[in-house]
Amino acid sequence: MTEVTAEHYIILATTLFVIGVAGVLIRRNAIVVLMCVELMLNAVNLLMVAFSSHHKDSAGQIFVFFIMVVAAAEVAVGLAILVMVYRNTRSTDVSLLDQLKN
Amino acid sequence: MSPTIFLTLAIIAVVSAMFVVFAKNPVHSVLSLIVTFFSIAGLYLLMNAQFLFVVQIIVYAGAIMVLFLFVLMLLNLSADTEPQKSNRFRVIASASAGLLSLVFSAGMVIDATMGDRNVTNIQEIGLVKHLGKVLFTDYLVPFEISSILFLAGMVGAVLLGKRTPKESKS
Amino acid sequence: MELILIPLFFAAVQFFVKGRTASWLALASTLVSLGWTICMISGYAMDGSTVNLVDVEWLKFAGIRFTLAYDGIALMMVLLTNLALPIILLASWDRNYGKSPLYLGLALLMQAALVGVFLAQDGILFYVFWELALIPIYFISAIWGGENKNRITLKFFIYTFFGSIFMLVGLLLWKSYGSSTNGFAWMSLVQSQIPSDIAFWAFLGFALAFAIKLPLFPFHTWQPDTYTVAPAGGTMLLSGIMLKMGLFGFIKWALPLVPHVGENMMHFLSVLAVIGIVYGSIIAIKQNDMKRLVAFSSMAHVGLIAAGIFTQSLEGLQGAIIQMLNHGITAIGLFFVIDVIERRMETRELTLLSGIAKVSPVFAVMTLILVMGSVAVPLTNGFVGEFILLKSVFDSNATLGVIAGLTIIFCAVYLLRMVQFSLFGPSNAQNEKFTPLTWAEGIGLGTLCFFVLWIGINPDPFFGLTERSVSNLLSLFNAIKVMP
Amino acid sequence: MEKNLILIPLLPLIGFLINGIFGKKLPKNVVGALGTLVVFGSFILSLLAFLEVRESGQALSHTAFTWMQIAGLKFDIAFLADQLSTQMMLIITGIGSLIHLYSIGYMHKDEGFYKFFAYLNLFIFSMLLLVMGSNYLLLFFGWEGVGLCSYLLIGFWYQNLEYGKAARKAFVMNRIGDLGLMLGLFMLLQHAGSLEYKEVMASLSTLSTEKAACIGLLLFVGATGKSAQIPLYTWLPDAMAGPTPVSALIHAATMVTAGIYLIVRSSALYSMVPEVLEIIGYVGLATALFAGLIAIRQNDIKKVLAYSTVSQLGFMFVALGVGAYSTAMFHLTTHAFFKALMFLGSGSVIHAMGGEQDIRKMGGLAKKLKITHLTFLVGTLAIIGFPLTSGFFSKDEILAKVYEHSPIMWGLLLLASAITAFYMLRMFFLTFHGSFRGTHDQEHHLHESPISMTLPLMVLAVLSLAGGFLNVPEFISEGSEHLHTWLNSVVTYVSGRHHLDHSTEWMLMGVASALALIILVSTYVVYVSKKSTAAEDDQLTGIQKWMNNKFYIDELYQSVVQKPIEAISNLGYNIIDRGIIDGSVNFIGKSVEVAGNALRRIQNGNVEYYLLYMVLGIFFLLVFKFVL
Repeated sequence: MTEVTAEHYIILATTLFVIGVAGVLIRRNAIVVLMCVELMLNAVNLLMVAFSSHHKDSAGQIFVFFIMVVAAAEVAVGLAILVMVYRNTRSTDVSLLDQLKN
Repeated sequence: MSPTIFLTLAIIAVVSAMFVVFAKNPVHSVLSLIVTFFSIAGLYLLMNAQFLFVVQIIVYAGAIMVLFLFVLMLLNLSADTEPQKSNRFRVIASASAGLLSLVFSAGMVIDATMGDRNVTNIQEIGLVKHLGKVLFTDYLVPFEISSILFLAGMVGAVLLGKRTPKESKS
Repeated sequence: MELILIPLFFAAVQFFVKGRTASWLALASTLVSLGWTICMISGYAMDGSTVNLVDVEWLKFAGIRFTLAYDGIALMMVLLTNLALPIILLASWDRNYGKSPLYLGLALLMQAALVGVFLAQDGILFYVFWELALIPIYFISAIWGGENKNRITLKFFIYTFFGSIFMLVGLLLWKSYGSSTNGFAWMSLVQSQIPSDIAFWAFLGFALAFAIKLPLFPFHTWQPDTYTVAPAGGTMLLSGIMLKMGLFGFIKWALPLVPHVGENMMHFLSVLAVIGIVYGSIIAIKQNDMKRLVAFSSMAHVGLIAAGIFTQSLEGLQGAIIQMLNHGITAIGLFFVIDVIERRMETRELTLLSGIAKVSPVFAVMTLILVMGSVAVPLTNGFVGEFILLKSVFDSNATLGVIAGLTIIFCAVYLLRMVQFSLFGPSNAQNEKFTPLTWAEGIGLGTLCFFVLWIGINPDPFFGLTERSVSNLLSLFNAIKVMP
Repeated sequence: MEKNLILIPLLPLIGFLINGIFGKKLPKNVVGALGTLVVFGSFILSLLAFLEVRESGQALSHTAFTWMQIAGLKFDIAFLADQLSTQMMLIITGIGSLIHLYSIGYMHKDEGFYKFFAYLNLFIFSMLLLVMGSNYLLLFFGWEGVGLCSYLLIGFWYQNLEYGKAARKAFVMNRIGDLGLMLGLFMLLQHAGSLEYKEVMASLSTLSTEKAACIGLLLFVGATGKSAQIPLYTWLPDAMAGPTPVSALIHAATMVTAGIYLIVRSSALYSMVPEVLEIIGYVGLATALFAGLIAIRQNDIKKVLAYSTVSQLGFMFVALGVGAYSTAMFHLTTHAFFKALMFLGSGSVIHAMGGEQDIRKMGGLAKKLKITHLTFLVGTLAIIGFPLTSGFFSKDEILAKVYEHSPIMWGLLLLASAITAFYMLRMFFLTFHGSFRGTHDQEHHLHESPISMTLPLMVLAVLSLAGGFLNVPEFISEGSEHLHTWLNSVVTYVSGRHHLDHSTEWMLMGVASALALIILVSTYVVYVSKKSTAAEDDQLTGIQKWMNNKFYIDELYQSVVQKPIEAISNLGYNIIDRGIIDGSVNFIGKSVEVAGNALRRIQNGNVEYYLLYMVLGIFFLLVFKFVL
């Protein structure tokens, strides 16, 4: 490997994304699930930056910035919800969240 | 030089990401996720995206992960409180994740029309000066709207976190 | 336009009032509407012309306009609606729901929607009003209904809604495959050309929606249950006015497609209608629940009206239109009578009733007049319509005419049985509960009886109102060019 | 007079409205007087109209208003008083006012007194519409109107379930006939484009024979319903549930003759198709015989009279069948006199007996009820055709006309008239002669009726005696066939019928009279001298039992028509409606529910499964995008 190409970044981002997906699916702890979501977001961010550099266009990086903004807000609200859930169920187990059933 | 750094950072990122998923203790997960974020920040630097490098470290590795850690401590969770999923579900989940990666790579192979594949690291678009200009000219409105989003998120978090009067009575 | 706005306004007012004030306001509103209708009729030239009320862009991108207009036929239907509403309110006057602003508001909303259906000149507008009319009646039945109300009203809702969706599909087919030049406007749709296979599906969509609403055999099974379970006011709205929407729809929206579809379809529908007549009549003979009995009888009567429409002759349509009015009056009257009995005796079972004529002769006389109207004794309104309808059916197909004619025999059998068991026979001890009629009941039933006799003795003005409109309509349909 | 024609039916209508609305508050005298006077007023007006028609020879007509106009068809409420209508009008209002008068006495204790008079007035109104209309539509109005009144009056004592049943039966059976009539009208309308008699008759020349036959038969179906002919006769005997004046007015004198009126009115049509007339004749003959046979074994005084009415109506239809329209009208008139008389007489008997109607419990009433007895005797003599009574002339004329047509039919009709003589005399003797067989209480209670009841009896008795001179046969006295001449201008006869010579007519008359006398004597011997009485029901055997049970026709109808329809009704409701149709509708609903239940497993509410599905969904989307 003499030079780092866009493909390398794609492979890395894909790997991270899939790891994130696997985490979301496998883990039951809502906090870890949330973390895995962050991981997925970062994978996408990485890809965006890579493409941005590749195309020499700053829009990609601007979008990454916005994604971070949204992610921060999401985490804040998500964790607040989690705390609420924990208060009600004494657990952060996502399998217990089956209230949608009825 | 740069391929070596890339490889090192990539391996650190993947391994620590795996650790995030497989660690029993959520605290360990948080810590390894921080490692991942740092390595991703390193990759940003490699692409000369200096502004995002800084933001990544401050917002993600700093603020967000601290928030996670904070909540973990607050709820006082430990490894053994988390029940394990059934093996069957784990297999199906892993399989579907694997299938997804397969499809991604397949897509990559089929749709590989990248042209010049170089990712140059000597350009100015990633610098604060440049991005700031773009942000405050072309993307001014989204930028302002994002501040409203933050406000909404803040209000939402406070509202959710507050105990309802009924609860506090009981 | 005012005809829609007045009820809507008063329906909104119902949010702010309660108790008797609400009832009085609602009644006043319906009376104003009625007065307005009469003014409109007296101002109408009787020459079959179409008078535009309002015509504005509504949804420009889809070519939908908000167009309301009336001709003689629409006026007749509006007259029926606005005549029926005050009586329906009077009928619910002494019921607990008669004081509920929610009920009154829903009834007025229904009135607005019904008037809209009859006045709409744009396909989509027609569809919107059509569906709008379904909502209030669903709530009326679901909130104040009797036993099993949830299951039955849900079935009713889904059944009719199911049909309506096909109507929408038919409308869209008609517009997109036809050569309509002005979007969904009725006149433009009628004059457009359309390939006959598409026309077939479009017609089927319309026919299904209307057939379910009527209801035409074999789409009728929602009807007896719903009529039985709905509160009296709801039943009257349903049988008195709402099913006329289906008949009206057939006349105005389905008949223009017939030239494209071919006469065989009409023949098939006529046979269904006639089967419905005999079937409904025969089933009615052994019913013991008065409401169910009248429901099946209504099915038979409506079958005859439908058969008249399917002849596509001037007589058939004229007879059908006058009979819609008549059926509205007698059906509302009979359900009114049943409600009067049920409220006092707390039952509708014929086997438990007896000799009410003894305790309330006035009530018995009014009931008898209404029954005679339904049985189609000459000099009552029912005869006028049935005579013309049977004649038109007989003229178009003698065999069907004879079979349809059986209705005059069966109708006598089941309705007289009802009269026999409830009014006549030895007076039993429970009849002490039969208190004299209240003023609301007296006025309501009295008005209905008056119309039964008036239309029976001098039907000519009523025919005059629609004659030219119907003949214009028919010549318009006859001028339709079919795609080769 | 022409303008005032509308007053004739309007007067009874006014009477109906006043009595119906205010009758409850008015004293009985006023109600009765009002009810009677309006009908009597109509009678006077009818008489005036009659005189005017007689004077001028022209029919009077008056159009009140247009009932409706539709699709080029015009229906008028228009009245016509020609020779035929005036004759009917006189019978209706004349006998009607007598019966009203009678009812004042008969009904005076009934709490529904005012209602009764209102109904009676309404009936007179409808009946006048029927005969005065100048078109078939108005005839149909009256036709159904009288049916309705008949329903109301038969079920007058509505608290009795059996009476109600009889009323319903009458209405429904009439309706079957009405359907036929209505369909006939549709065909006429199709052909002529109008229902006015004048225009219909004018258009007959272009009518094909098949169509004419069809129309003729359909109208006849209507006539069988109203005039109680086979197969629709069973309602009339049951209709005796109504108060007796009703039976006299509606079910003897007026309403049941509407069928004859209809056919005479359409004589031009029927004369085109002699085959249809033939059918009418045979139906009439069968009815005359059949009803007579049943009457022999009836013991209810009113039932005997009812079957006798059916039988006599049969006679009239036979006359129509042989094309002797004026003869039928003649018999209609005389029958109205003597049958109304006998019904009123039986009412007087029932009144005296305190409601008892079984002739086996009567006997020897002649001593206590002198006027009733005498007048009843007149009626009986008239119906059996005792020489020089009204029935003698009219029945004889029928027999003569039938002989002209077919001697076999004549023989059978003669048999029917012999049967008539037998059962009428049997009833008469059992009622008025011999010894009293009722309870002691009843015997004590026996009394002659008040003058308001006996006066009509006497008037009718005079008419029954003298009515025959309306139309004395030509071979007795030249130019005395008044009725025949009177009706000539409105009736169209079948062309090309030959006439009997006078000696044959004398012979026929002789045979009939001799037969009547023989039966008179023999029944006197059996029932008065030997004092035989009617056997109890359970002693009857064989054919007698069948006769007593009316040949089980009611039961037959019940098991062939009513029961199956009721069974279909139940079956249809429970199986077809609930089961098949609703079942299939519900099946669609159910299958959606089942599918929903199956799919619900997937929606188990657990977020992580949803995530998994999402991932799988994305996977398949991508496969779809990239691989396929």
